[in-house]
Amino acid sequence: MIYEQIAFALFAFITLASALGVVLLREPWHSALMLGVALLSIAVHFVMQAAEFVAMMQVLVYVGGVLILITFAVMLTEREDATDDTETNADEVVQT
Amino acid sequence: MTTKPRLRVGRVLLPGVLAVGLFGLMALIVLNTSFGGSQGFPESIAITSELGYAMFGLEELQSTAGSIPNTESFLAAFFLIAVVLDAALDGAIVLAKREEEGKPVVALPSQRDDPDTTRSATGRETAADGGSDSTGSVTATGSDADSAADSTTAGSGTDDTGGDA
Amino acid sequence: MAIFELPGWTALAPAVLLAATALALFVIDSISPTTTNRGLLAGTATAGSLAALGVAVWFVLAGVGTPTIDGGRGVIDVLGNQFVVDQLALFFMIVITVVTALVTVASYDYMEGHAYQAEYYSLVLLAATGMATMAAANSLVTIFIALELSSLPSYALVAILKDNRGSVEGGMKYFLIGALSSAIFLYGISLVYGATGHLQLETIADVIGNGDANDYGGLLGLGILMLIGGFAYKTASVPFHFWAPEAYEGAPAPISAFLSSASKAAGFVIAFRVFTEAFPVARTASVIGVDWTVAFIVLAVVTMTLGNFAAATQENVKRMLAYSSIGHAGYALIGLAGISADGGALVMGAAMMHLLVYGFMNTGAFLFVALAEYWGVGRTFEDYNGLARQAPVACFALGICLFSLAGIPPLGGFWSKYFLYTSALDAGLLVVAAALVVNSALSLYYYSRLIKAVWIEDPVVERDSLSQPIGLYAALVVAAVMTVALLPMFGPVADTAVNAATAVLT
Amino acid sequence: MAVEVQYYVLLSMALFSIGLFGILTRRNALLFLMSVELMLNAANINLIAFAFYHGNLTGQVFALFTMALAAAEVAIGLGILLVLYRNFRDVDVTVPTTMRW
Repeated sequence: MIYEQIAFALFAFITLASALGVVLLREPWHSALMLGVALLSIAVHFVMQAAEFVAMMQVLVYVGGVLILITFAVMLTEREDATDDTETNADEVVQT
Repeated sequence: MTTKPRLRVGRVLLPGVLAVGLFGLMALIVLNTSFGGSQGFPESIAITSELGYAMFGLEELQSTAGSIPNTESFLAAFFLIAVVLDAALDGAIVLAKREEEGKPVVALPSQRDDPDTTRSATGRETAADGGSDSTGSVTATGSDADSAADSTTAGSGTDDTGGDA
Repeated sequence: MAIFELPGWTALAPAVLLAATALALFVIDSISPTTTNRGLLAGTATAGSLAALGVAVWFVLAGVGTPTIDGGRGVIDVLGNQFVVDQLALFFMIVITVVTALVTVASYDYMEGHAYQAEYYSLVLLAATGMATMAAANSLVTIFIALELSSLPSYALVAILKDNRGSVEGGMKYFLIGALSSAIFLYGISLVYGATGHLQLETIADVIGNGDANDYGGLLGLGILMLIGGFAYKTASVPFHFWAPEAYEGAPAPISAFLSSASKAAGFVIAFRVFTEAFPVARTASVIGVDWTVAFIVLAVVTMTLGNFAAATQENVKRMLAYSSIGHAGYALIGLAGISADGGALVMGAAMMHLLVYGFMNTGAFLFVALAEYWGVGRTFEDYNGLARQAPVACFALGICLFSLAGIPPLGGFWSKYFLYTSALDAGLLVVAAALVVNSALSLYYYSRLIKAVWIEDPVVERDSLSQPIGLYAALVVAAVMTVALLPMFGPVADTAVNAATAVLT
Repeated sequence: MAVEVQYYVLLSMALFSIGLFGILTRRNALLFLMSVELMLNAANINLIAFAFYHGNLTGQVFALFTMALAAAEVAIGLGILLVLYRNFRDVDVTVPTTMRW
């Protein structure tokens, strides 16, 4: 069935792109959002492998629990100004 | 949060090469492995109920005709994970609770004059780099000004080292 | 020997007792959350771990795990072979419970005035539960969960001095490296599952043995490599060793003792069990094309050398002990390096003996550091100068532990190292044996430096007379006494260890 | 026919590498935590795919346990992060250097 392959390719692309987004985006808050996208698209892979229950748990536990917890921590520990990251980064570049 | 998404570049070249190299290596291994077709699961069986039987070790309930073979019993793991969640709860409570004067508090903090009244804090602070007098040594990394601002604004909310109240 | 027959699951009684004690501490905590009754809390914790120890010793004496042809009761499977109680498991349960008991006794004084008494003890016992179940786990599922059960409370324990920056920093680094290595370990498990289709150790071995995994040699090899990473983390050996100095230095000293003795022993027992039961050397080598003992030979030499050389350069006593504990992990790794040879059981038995003796002497050394922190004398070698004048008993105990760690005859540490050395030679591991000797000689340098500071040097500053906290003293003295008292029992205990190793190797 | 198992393994390996890359490059402890989550999920994809491949449910049940463990780990991790933030006013893993790294 060609549809399955198309679906796999599509969601593999989404998974990898959002995972890259998690590690490359500068704001932790954006990373958390991308993590949510990645986790949801992984749930789709689970469904395609006949693991509907695990996919459901993925959505409930990961997206509904872990991700909310992480988002909460992002809010709690947020730095007041976002320019700091750039400054220290520039600092690092000079040093290395 | 109102800023638009930005990509981080720079300082990532070496780790990037490393990660790509690792992926290449692992992909090479997979591509050299000849997988057959997937066995899959029989159509007639409800996988969710089989999952439940496996998790609670109910072997006699696992449907016999055309069942899913070779699934292990996870009853032991189930017991064990109950204890793990206990431990996580306990640990998270210990870490996230805030205390003043050696006693846990629930309300928002008030000022504290002497941070070192607890025995746990004294005696060891001597060697732990500046002890508990808050942000002083931390901000030496080149962001003095904004950390100081940070601690005055956020300090009233979450500080319990007490030095900058 | 027993008059009545116990049901099979009671073979896990040591672990169950530890968990029950932790839950009892929860109950005490919830009845009176602000209790400062240190005696009750420390007493409950100690009683629980001593009870677990007693049961484990009783099981060994009653012949649980001894093959039935030798008059024992055979290996006991629990819950569908997810756990197995054999001599190996019981041996390490004894090591773990002994260290737990010593640590809880010492914590009676060390945690004085601390806000989280009940939580502290329950976390210690939960971690000990995890380690005891690691000793008995017989499936990659239970191994992984038990590993997490011992890790999660440890993270919290290292960071429990929440106002102390060193403690928090150590906890953070311990957690980050731990999370990374558990992810790697889990990925390794998933690859092994992919190659064999099973997670239970014997069935993995069966699949490898009857050639069903031959097509997946690459996956299996990669998986084994990642599993080694997970073990290296838990045992604080190269390449995941660098959390150890930070976590041990930052943590409260009794916790450092707990992690560096019990946690390390638990890491070794799963390494022993997984690699002997699930990946039989010869069969696995023919599937993945490499003999995995080579990896352990390299790791053993690198770990002991790195640990000892780094320890020799330290000024901070606790950090020195942390690095020396990495060095000792290297010695114990010899047990896995020599498995493929004829004398494999001897080498592994020697490594088990070393871990047992190490449990006492290393705990003793760290408890002396705990005592010094309790006194508040400082952390470097100079700060320790002349402590023997005020506290001769404690310093004598420290001397015994340190000389034993260095391997001075006739103390326990010497015999276990000698045993390791001769068995490694028998197994043909010349390089490893040579590295063992060189490193032991080097370790004598830095251990004797501490002894010299304590006994010979004059104090830099005048101190008032030092208090003698009863719990810390008792634990320290017991650790030292046991290091010596093991000598007359060394032969029989070593026989038990070798029997246990033989049982899992065949 | 369904997608073959090696594509899933390749996907999970890519995810694993991305997670590792994130750990090596990011200095924010929260990002470290998220990268570890990615790696755990990579392992989960493997487990599910191999469960389908081998036709037994062991992998699926283990994946469920993995999720519970990941949640527990995150709970402890966030506790440590909060304590870290209170002490150092930051969640940058390179800031705490009271001891040598």
